Amino acid sequence: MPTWAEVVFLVCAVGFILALKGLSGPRTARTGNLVGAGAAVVACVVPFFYADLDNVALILVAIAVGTVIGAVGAQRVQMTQMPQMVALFNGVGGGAAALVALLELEHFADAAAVGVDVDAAYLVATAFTILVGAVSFSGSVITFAKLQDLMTSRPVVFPGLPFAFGGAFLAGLVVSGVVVDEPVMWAGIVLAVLGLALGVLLVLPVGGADVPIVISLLNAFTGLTVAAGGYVLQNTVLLVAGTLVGASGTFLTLLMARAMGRSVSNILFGALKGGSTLGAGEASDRPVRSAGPDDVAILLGYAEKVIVVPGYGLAVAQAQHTLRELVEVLLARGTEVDYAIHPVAGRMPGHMNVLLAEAQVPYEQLKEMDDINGEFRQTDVVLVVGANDVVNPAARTTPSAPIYGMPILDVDQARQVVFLKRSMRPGFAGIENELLFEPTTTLLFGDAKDTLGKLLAATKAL
Amino acid sequence: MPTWAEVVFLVCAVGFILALKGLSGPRTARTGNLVGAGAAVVACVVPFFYADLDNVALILVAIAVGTVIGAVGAQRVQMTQMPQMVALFNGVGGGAAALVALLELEHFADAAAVGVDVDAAYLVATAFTILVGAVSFSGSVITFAKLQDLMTSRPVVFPGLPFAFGGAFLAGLVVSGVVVDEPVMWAGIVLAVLGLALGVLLVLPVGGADVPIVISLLNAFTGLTVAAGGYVLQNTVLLVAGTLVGASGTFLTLLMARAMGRSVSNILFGALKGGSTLGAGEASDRPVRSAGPDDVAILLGYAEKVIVVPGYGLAVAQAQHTLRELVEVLLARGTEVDYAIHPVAGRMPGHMNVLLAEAQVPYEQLKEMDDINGEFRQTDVVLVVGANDVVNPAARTTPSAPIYGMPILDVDQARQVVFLKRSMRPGFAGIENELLFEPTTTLLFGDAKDTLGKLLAATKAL
Amino acid sequence: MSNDVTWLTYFVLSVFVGIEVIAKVSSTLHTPLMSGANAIHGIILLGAILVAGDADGFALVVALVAIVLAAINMVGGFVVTDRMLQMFTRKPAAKRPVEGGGA
Amino acid sequence: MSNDVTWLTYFVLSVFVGIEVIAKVSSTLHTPLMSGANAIHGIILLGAILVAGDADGFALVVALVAIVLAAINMVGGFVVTDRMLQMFTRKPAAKRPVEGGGA
Ligand SMILES: NC(=O)c1ccc[n+]([C@@H]2O[C@H](COP(=O)([O-])OP(=O)(O)OC[C@H]3O[C@@H](n4cnc5c(N)ncnc54)[C@H](OP(=O)(O)O)[C@@H]3O)[C@@H](O)[C@H]2O)c1
Ligand SMILES: NC(=O)c1ccc[n+]([C@@H]2O[C@H](COP(=O)([O-])OP(=O)(O)OC[C@H]3O[C@@H](n4cnc5c(N)ncnc54)[C@H](OP(=O)(O)O)[C@@H]3O)[C@@H](O)[C@H]2O)c1
Repeated sequence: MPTWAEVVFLVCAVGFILALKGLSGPRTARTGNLVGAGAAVVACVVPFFYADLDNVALILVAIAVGTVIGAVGAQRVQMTQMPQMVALFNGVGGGAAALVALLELEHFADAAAVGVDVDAAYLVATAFTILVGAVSFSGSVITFAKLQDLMTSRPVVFPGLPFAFGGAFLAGLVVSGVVVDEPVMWAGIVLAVLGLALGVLLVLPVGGADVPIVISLLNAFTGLTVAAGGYVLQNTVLLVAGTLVGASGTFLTLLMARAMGRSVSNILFGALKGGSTLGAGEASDRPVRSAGPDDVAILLGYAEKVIVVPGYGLAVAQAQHTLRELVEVLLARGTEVDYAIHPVAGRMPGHMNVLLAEAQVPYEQLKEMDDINGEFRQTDVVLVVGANDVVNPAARTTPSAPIYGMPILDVDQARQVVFLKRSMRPGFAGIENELLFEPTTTLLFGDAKDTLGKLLAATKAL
Repeated sequence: MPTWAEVVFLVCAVGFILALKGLSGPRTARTGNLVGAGAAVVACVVPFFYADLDNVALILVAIAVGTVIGAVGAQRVQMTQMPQMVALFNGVGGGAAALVALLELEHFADAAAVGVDVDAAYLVATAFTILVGAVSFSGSVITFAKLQDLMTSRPVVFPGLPFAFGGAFLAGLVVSGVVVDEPVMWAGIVLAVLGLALGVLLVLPVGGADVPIVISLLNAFTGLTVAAGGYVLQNTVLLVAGTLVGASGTFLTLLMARAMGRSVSNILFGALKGGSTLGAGEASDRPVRSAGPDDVAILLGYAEKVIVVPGYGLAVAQAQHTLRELVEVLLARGTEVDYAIHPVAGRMPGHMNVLLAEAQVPYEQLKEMDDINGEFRQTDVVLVVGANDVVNPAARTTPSAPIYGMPILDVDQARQVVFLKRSMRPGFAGIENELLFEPTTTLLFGDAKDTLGKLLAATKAL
Repeated sequence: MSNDVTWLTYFVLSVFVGIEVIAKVSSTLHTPLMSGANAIHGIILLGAILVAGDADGFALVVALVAIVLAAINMVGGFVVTDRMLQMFTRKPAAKRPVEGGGA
Repeated sequence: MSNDVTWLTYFVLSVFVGIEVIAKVSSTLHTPLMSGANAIHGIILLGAILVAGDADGFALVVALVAIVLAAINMVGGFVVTDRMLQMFTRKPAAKRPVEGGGA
């Protein structure tokens, strides 16, 4: 490789570092992403100038096909389907890494056949890439299927699952040993198949709501396979970029799990141990106070300060536009209204920000948990739209609750709380919310889109 | 170099990374320092096992001598003399790097004499290390002299200084060019001499109070010379450790300057441009309200909540122990007393924490600026002991003031303010403090140790 | 120095950079950050190009499939991240011709 | 890959690590951090040992001087930093037999 190409690759690696740095700050995030894209493009153009590539035309066609599919897919996808899209992109990346490693294994096999001694470290890296790349591919596909409702999003557990998983894992190690001992193609292919099986078995027992964490984990896996691939190809930019993603992805997975008050091992293996990772959905029959849209509209009409707490149910009902309209009517009447955004409201981090931004809610109306928690005390009415766990005081009071210790929105300190939900069923964590039974709480039953529409009409008519 | 040694060196480099990481958090700082020390010891032991070293006995003696001098010096120094000690240690490090580079240059000269072609990049790095190492050495020595009062701590400027500096700088570049063109010893020695001159010229115009910033900058310089030396010696741990120090030191210098509301170029070259870097020391003759120790004691006696603001004058007067005693008497009387610590009170960052911790003030009584600023409004008496700039409201109100924009302690919001100082002279920034002329302000003139002693006696007698 | 230690050094340093650089991210940005990191590992496209340039027969077909997949990862990843981030940074465009005022 | 680019890569990655790792330091720790970093560059002692092991005559004298200086830097630096930090972390020992109570 000529020195200029090495230097350009180093510059691209720096570009990826700056991209990650940018992506972790709200003001620099978009620029960061563009810097990353620029670095990626430059890095991919470089080999055409120094490497003596065959099949250039075919390569360019393949790139074009992939670019079109990727760009169109990314443009078409709805905001609410982002997680599964990211999962899919991650999966194909892992698949590509596994395929590249298989082709490298073929080279090594050819070299070994003519008596060349292949460095064991390369073979270890190759086996790792094949196995883990395949895990990432099939795991991401299952993830996609769960989120896209192509299969049940509940944890899928069958009796022999732990043994199947353990067996496949051991087999993977053994076959990797075979590859390292002597590079042979059949072993590589067996390894890929084992990886596919492992990926499926890993993701099946994870509940739909925990899937974002698993996507992040598989993302880190793919990063590591790319790094290992970079080592095999002796290419710095692949190694550095892959390692960056592997390290930051692993760390990010931990951060995400912590924000939800869960541990990663609990998410992955909780269902196997019997502790379900998805809410049980038991409905209570204790008495509550429910009201109709007109009553709630009057409540809102008299309030001076209202805070809206959006949650998963808002996304399910696709009611964000109706909600925005309701808030605009209230604002026009002179009421002070803010949205309180809990970091893990919904089913992916930042879900509510994305959803409400898409519905054209002005950014200044979105308040983060820590900034708004002090204000509930002076709030007349809190409108909880399809949220539950993120306002459940059990997180503070009940040490046995699965969400115990998770920071929550202090909705219970407001003068009045109105819940918009369909039934008495609990949320993701599967535990009852005492707040529903408080005397200051009113329930407005029904699908959020529906009830918000009625509420909007009633408020306009006030 | 055997692979095991390379791996050990890599582990040591990681140790230095962890050391810096640890040092930047209050809870992990001490462990971080120990990890760094451990890594350094291991790295220095390694060559005895793999390199075929001559002169082992002499080397060990030299290490022992340096260790004893360093350890005894570090143990003996008083807390208030820390900055000059750090400067001295930094200087000898820079000197060592320059000497090592000179010896490498000799090798290169020998090689070139027998016709070996020496890589120009090595020669660039060697010249850099000689020049900058010498700058760091002599600059640190002048710094030491200023802080230790071996010379005036005021900026020293003479008419031709900018030209002398510029000339020496250009000469340094030219001679570096000579070295790179052909490695010859005389050029290396000239380079070292030029570096020494540059270091002196660089630090002379800096006022005593800005010296900590310059120490930090020279520290970063030394780090970079060590990195360059590591490149020449092809030793990873030197390169990584030196680069870490160079990068973090540069960044830290900027952070320090920002905390003082100054720019680095203003600190280095401010005196040359005429804008003094040290307070002019003009005393005002507008009327103020002054009082005796007994009056102030009564004020304190009636107060329910007192905040003490220590500053540079406390360190000068060495009155920290007397202050602690006074506070203890007040606490015993049931008064609520806290210390408000401004980040750049005194003459080095963290100066007040160190000074008061040494005087055995419990850590919980030290409140950081952001935590206590809200409390001044409810405070009966603020006792400002030898501080001035850090409570000067001009930082908020006067855009032309040199401290404009620096965050300050909101002392002006308290019911009563008592200043302990010797005269009406301003502080480091050289600007008048309007707060001194406020009706709520009382001045207690005199050396802080003296007046605090009287105040203590009067308070006990209440 | 030995080649493998060189690569190990790159790896170790990159691990630190990767972790430290994102250590301060706010939870709001978790999803876009994940998505952006996802796009970055699409750089495996470079690896796929390199092997495709040196393959023939069935291996070439496999390599071309790898290129397509990697390009989807890379291009789709960056585009989808940009779309997400557009939602976060619409502050200036937030002034819409509706009656709602700022809170 | 070429040797010089390898070293450049180490350098660049280390710059990022150096900056990011201390980016969150509070101003109270500025001085100890500076002092600790100062001690770390005392690792030039290793370089001085390496050249001294290969020198004779006047060069050896110079190398030994470099060793002494570097050892002062390294040992003194770590000791003085530790002394500073002792002052910061005396929380448990803060209970002294004096009448003063907590604030
Ligand atoms: N954000 C993330 O990254 C993330 C990722 C994974 C898991 N989680 C977890 O998800 C939970 C998020 O809390 P959350 O408060 O947003 O949600 P939640 O606790 O799951 O509650 C959602 C509520 O919405 C209601 N709902 C569902 N569909 C509705 C519809 N069409 N109309 C009206 N209401 C509807 C449900 O009650 P009904 O069925 O009675 O209507 C339910 O009470 C947390 O436990 C969090 O840890 C978050
Ligand atoms: N901490 C750092 O890292 C650092 C580094 C460099 C510069 N600085 C700068 O230093 C300043 C620090 O502010 P500061 O408020 O602590 O100090 P200051 O503004 O310099 O004021 C010190 C005051 O102490 C008085 N004083 C001096 N000796 C005294 C004695 N023996 N007894 C009683 N009073 C005495 C002086 O007045 P009299 O002469 O009338 O007594 C003076 O008003 C800031 O401008 C900061 O930017 C800080």
